[in-house]
Amino acid sequence: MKLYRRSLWVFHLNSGSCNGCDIEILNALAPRQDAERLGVKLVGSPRHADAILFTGPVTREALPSVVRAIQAVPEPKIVLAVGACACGGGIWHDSYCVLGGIQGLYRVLKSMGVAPPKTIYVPGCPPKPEAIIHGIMLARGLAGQRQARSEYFEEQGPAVKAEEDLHRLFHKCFPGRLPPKTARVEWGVTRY
Amino acid sequence: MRSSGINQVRPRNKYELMIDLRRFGEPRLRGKYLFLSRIKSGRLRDLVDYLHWRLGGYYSTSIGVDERPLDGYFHVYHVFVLEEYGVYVLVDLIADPGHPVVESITPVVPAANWAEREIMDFIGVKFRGHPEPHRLILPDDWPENVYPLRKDYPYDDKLPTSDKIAKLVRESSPATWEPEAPGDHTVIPVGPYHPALHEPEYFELFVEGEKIVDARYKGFMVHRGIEKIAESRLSYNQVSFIAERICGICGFTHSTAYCQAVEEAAGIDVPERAEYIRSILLEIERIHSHFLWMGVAFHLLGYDTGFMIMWRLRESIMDLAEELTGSRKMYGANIVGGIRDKWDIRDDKAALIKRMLDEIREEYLKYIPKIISLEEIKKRTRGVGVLSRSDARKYSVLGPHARASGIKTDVRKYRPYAAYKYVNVEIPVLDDGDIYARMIVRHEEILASIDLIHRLLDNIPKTPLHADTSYIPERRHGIGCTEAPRGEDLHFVITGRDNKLYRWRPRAPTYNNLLSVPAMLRGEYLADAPIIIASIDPCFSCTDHVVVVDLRSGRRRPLRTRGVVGGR
Amino acid sequence: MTLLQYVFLLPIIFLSVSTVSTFYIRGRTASIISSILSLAACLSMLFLSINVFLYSKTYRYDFIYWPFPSRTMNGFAVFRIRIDALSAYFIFIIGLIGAIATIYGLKYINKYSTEHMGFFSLNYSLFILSMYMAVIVSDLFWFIVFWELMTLSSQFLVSFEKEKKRAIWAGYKYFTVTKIGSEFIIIGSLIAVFVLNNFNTSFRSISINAAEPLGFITVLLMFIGLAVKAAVVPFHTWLPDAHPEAPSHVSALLSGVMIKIPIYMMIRLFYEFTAPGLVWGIIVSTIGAATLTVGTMYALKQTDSKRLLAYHSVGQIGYIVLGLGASLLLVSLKDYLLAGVALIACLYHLVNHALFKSALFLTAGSVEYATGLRDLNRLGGLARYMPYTALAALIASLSISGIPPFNGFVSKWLVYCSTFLAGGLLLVYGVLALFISSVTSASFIKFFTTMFTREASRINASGVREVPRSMSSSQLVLGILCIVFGVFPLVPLSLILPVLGVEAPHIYDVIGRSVSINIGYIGIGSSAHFYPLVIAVILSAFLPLIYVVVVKGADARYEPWTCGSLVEKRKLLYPARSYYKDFEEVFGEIYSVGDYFYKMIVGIIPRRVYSAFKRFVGLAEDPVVMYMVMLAIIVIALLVMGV
Amino acid sequence: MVWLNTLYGVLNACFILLVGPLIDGVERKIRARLQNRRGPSILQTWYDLVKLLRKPAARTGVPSTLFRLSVYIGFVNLLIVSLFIPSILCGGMGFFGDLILFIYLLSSSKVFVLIGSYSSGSPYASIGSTREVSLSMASELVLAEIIALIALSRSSLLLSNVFPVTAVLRPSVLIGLGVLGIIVYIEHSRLPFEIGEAEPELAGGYTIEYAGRDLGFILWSNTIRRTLLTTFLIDLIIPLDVLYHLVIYPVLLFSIMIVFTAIETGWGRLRIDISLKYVKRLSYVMWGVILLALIGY
Amino acid sequence: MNRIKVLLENLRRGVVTEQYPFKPIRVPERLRGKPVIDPDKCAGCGACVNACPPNALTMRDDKHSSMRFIVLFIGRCIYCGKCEEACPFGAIRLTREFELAAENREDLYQVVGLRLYHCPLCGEPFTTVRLIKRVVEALPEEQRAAATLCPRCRESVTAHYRSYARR
Repeated sequence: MKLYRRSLWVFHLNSGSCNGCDIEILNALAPRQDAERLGVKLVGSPRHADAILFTGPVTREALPSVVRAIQAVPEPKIVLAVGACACGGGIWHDSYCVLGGIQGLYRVLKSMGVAPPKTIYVPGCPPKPEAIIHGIMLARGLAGQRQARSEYFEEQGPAVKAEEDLHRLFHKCFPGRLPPKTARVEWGVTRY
Repeated sequence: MRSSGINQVRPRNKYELMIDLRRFGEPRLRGKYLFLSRIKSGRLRDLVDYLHWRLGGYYSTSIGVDERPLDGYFHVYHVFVLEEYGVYVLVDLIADPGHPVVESITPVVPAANWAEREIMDFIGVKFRGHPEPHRLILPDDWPENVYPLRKDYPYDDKLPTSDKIAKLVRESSPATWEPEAPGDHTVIPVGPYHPALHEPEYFELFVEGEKIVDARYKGFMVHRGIEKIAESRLSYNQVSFIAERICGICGFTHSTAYCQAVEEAAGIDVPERAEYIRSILLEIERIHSHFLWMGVAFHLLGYDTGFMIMWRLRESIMDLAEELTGSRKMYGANIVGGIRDKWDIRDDKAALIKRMLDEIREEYLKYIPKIISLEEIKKRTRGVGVLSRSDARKYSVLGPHARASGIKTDVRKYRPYAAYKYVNVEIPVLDDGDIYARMIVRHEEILASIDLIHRLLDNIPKTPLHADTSYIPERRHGIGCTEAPRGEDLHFVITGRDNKLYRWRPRAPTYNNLLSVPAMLRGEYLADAPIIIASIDPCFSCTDHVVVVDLRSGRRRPLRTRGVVGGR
Repeated sequence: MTLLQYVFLLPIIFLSVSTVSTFYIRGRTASIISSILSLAACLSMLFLSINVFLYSKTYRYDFIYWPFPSRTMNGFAVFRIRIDALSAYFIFIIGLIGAIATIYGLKYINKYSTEHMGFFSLNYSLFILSMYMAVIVSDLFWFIVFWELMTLSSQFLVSFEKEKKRAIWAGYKYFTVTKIGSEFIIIGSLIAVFVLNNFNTSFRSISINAAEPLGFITVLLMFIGLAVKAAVVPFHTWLPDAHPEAPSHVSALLSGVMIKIPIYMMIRLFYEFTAPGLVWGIIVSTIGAATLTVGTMYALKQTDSKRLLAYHSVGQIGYIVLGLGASLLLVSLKDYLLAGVALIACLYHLVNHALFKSALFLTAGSVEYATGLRDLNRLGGLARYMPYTALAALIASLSISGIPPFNGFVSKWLVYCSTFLAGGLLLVYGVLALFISSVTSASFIKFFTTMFTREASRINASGVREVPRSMSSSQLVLGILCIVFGVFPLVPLSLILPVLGVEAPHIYDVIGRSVSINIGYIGIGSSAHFYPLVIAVILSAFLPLIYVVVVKGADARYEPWTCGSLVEKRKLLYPARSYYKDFEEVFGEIYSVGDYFYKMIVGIIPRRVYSAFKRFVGLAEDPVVMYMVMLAIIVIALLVMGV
Repeated sequence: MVWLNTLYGVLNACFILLVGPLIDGVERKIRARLQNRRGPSILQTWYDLVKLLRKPAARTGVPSTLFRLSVYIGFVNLLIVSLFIPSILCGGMGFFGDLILFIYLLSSSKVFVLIGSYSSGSPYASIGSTREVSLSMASELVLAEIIALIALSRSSLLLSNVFPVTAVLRPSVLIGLGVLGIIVYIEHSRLPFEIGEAEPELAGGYTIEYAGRDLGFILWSNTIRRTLLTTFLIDLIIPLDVLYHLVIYPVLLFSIMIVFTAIETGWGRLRIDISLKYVKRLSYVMWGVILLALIGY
Repeated sequence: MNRIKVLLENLRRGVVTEQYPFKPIRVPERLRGKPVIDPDKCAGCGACVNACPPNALTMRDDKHSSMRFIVLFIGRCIYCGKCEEACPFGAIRLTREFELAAENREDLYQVVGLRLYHCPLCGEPFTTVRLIKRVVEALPEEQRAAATLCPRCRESVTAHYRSYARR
């Protein structure tokens, strides 16, 4: 956002996190990684805030207060989902009383008719203060994104050829007579 | 209720204790655990009274287990710690699934109030005679007879978030004519997102002018269903990672306690080098946590320079941790049976630790004596938020909070675990119980920890890093206790089949200290509320599953602290 | 010329007609008649006073009613009326506030039940008549008669709501305390007339030499009598009980005008009857400083809206008396310019106080009219339902706390100019006055914010509606007057300077020569051009900017932020009682001293008198008997003096 | 002559408007350096202000127009003060009695902002504003005593007459200046007395409900108020002529601000009742000084 | 007096802040950063999927396009290093990279798609071609043929022959 290139005031919103990430946010303000030199200041009231540092996997109990807090921040706002719990729900992403991070929250917001704000994901458990600062600079458009989706698909040709060799190898050893099909045996190892 | 008349001579050791307990039920002794099952009808409360009040043991916690797949019953274990005999007494009550009702022990031991209500929430066992049989932890709109910790309940079953929550957010109560009730003070919500508290806990302060008339702690859920996930999806070693993420500050204490519990249950003896490394990392974490607390305390007193100094020192501790374990906070070194291979502390690392610790101590001693003697720090902390020794015992507070009020409790000294067996630990104890005393206790503990690490590093033995944990027997009970930076941390484990736990329950120290906060807040200035709340160094993600009653829906009566805490 | 000459009779005619008529008519019609007639009287008073100022005329009329000349009686035989600049100034105040209060009262009175309405309207017009007569008569004896009449009628106005126990008790207390006060005046005037001026009671002839002991005693007695009525510190306890109980437009008149009449007499006493001396300057300014401190500090603690305003009346009277005392002191020190400034400050604050205090009482009354509540702890969020009342209350609150563009500031500024430069004792009083002005602003922040802002209110706000048009318009007129008097000091100063000429000619010569007519240009030796107008111009220059920035910016509406907790709104209200608790604890010495005096003096004396009075309760209840007793006293006094 | 003075006044006002946030930036830099941090750039406060002024504001509270209007009226009051206080240029729209108007406008700008914050309805804003009003009442007593002392020693209420009060070197005047220094420190709401806006306790105190443009104007008027108070202190010391004002005034202004910041980083926050007691002790000192001055020293 | 000593001490200590976004910072060699799957080494065996506590690594067999997708979602990863220990081929490794901020969720994924191997007898796709190739190469000569079958077919085939042997 151009408006926040020089100064960004940040509000810390903890929706049930283990406060590992909350301490790293404060570390970003500590002398070693002084965020104030980049114009970042932690403010106490959401009215003063431009961006929300969102941590925690949004537990069911915290939902009303979280929704009320997000609505309390005035409009041109950015949400930084800090930490594994916020980005993807962390270890307890599929627990019965957790909404699974920021995506779960946005589903509730959509059902309430509120448009989800612009979001930056900062993974890490807990993310280093430098990673948080990199996220903030990315949000303000001052730093490039070092992370990209990478996909690798094995070429079909050699794989199919290798499969035929193996089939030929098998047919070479066990020619012709094939045993009748037996009942399907359920293997014990559960796999999720 | 005291059972009088049994003027029998006190049992001298655990074997005599076992024989003595035969009058209440069938005792079975295995190592440090004395199981008491098939309690004679009507003798439960006498037993609890005998254990808790007469033998000088103290009630630790209660655990509800759904053992229907094993023996077709719900089990409720009440855990009593008898340090004198060095034994954990587990009172095992059985409730049949058809009509799950068990007699409550809260009238005798008020501290059991919450643990029993948690069992009601999660297992569905009703407690006859319980003073406040209301829901404790589960959110407001949780359906009535759905009990998450039962085996038949799928762990990832997502209940739809009812529109009630959306209404809760939008609803603004109309201004209704209500005459001003006498007790009608202004309510100042030191709420979930108050800048003084970086965790979502929630205190309601009743204020008259600038003075706090009354304070009420309303449970704010950081409940993430850890126990259910551990039972259903994670294997033994994976649970130690979720244990570490119960709390971002004292994570390693939790994973160590968990691993010790499983090792106790399975009878694995951990090689000495692993125990030494565990103790070293525990002490590093204690220093880190105390530095953090000091910084936050100075910030709340308005002295930001102190906050910056403390957190600058803390950075070097976190760099040290990063060198040793690869991550600033989540060390991830623990697996059942010892330490993971890559986390070994070889000689170059030992030299690095010593050098860094000396640097930190020298710099720390340059600042702290001056800061503590500052005039306005003294004026804002001396005599503020006082917790007398009798109150401390009444609310059974733990850790530095108790040591500042004159109670000598420390798991490292009185029930040594890991490498504390081989090293003696001296603990600072003060009597005047105000915030200043807590600050001094934590200051002393930092220095004591630094010496402790030096001594541990000097005589670290050369043994393999972890024991063989291929076979873990089924259905064994185990209790692991450690001294977290905030107090005694207790994990109860029942081992299960197929490399998975059957039941796991962590109990964190903060929920004992938490009870004393409303008592300390009463009568103080509003400006001192944040520093008083922070003085017990609350870590609410630790207490996620045992957290106090929520007031919002009429159904749940507000927790009147006076009512709950009789007890020791 | 002939008809104009008798215009001063007009108000008397109107008011006496309405008094007589309401003897017979009962109920709603009586109140309407008396309101219309007193409105007409007030307007004619206004016309009269403006007549005096513009054409600098003085009316003089002697009415002889006792034909037989006798040595002792010649003083009493003549009923002298003389309207000069000073009395015209007070007539202006009575007329202005009387008119507005009567307009306000038209609709306001319907709130009350009609069974005592006749008696109320009778007293109402009698009250205004007695004030008017007290001011224009230039005869000491007749002044006392109308003074008593004023006290009597206002007592019945105060205890109008018969069913409220407090109102009756307040009425009794008010009457007993002021009755004792008027005893002092009677004795003082007797000595003055008989001993010093051989039976000549006309103002012009009285001259008391304050140096000799007997003269000093008479002045002292007269001063004490006046001080009791002006609610000065040691005798102020009746005001905070009496004014809140009266209906709002009456209490506006009471604190706006009635407690000014003693100031009128004090000015006459100190400037005409005796030469302003150093001793009296010190005494009066000390009492003024004490009044403003005690009055305002106690006002800080109140949580009842009208009681808070009453205590502030005591405080503001302190400013006026301080101004008067300072002028006396400075005249005796021959520093005529500063003395002039002090006197102007006293008179200017007089009219200002009349304006904003009656505006405040009227707004408090309309809040009570709409919600029936006076307790600040439970009020809140009324600005949404009563915008005009809120605007008037805001303007009045800001002007009483002396915020620059409003009128309170100019008169306080004049007080400071005179006291700070005088040095010595006055400097200390000036410091106290400046500090107390910030205490006033703090307590009026509490008054305004608890009543009109902060939505989380505890009252059933849904049923509240804006007060009828006549009531809200009268409040707004007062508000506008506050602004006009603040931004253009020329208007009131042109009223005050003729007074200076009449009362203190030697001060006027000094003031007149060194400073042009609009005193705003007081520039002792430098090209000063302080002019509240300058500030107003600057403010108005920025108003378009403010309009563009504020009103235009249509922004989303938010709920107040309660840290995300779901506390119900009603519990969030920060009640009035806990506003300045810390400040009261730290600056608590004043209260402890006050409590001691309160317990010692006030507790004992009124209880004893009250019990005595209770014994005659049957008697006192019946109005006819009261008048008989009054006439008897007067006749006896006449006989004694006559013979 | 009048037009020249008005021109000087306007130039003075512009100087104070521009230099206010700059000084705040310098302060933040020094506070960071004292806490081993690199600290933001000098213009950081300007960047914040520009960002805030471009953001839309939030309407809340019952008379939401009053809630928002009071901020701007408070700002304009301070602007008026800067017109007649000689800062960079030694002239200004002075007039008789503006010494008192100076005190009144400072306190009235605070009154307006506090009325606005009260009307926002949040309990934090109410408590923050109550503390702010109590503290300003107490410090106003001491300010009144200082004004009396100045008026007594220079026997005039006109700023241009009064200003180089050091021309009259008397012990009472010197002590008065010392006490004025302390009171200016308190009126800056510096740390031991920064109670109205206590960040950790009241989440922003009386500014909790303001957002965007309103918050920008509040912060701006805070910086201007600080500069004005320091200018008043400096003008009492240096004589009123061009050279002094053009050269020595800015240097003195920045040095005083730096000294204040250094003191501020060393302090924690006092509670409201402790600070009120402290200010009351200060007022007793001033009563003694006035007595001293009255006697003749 | 102590106040001033503390400030002087701070001044003597000087500035500690690092120029992070403008100059890179020192990263310890043991730092557990972002896990990266090396596509060539990965055989799609799923051992890491089993070992990952927060289910950051998930496996999806797409029968239609007969491809097996190993999906690594960095957002949910807790950087514990269990997958690195579990992988038999050392395909997944924790790098020392920690600047992982991303604007949209898609950038946090790493997908490795491997071709599924169909059992010669019943034609059921049960594992990846690469894995079978590596297993077959590792086995001695005579057992290789049996390894190419899906577990069900292999079991019925061996049972069939074993009955012959007994007979």
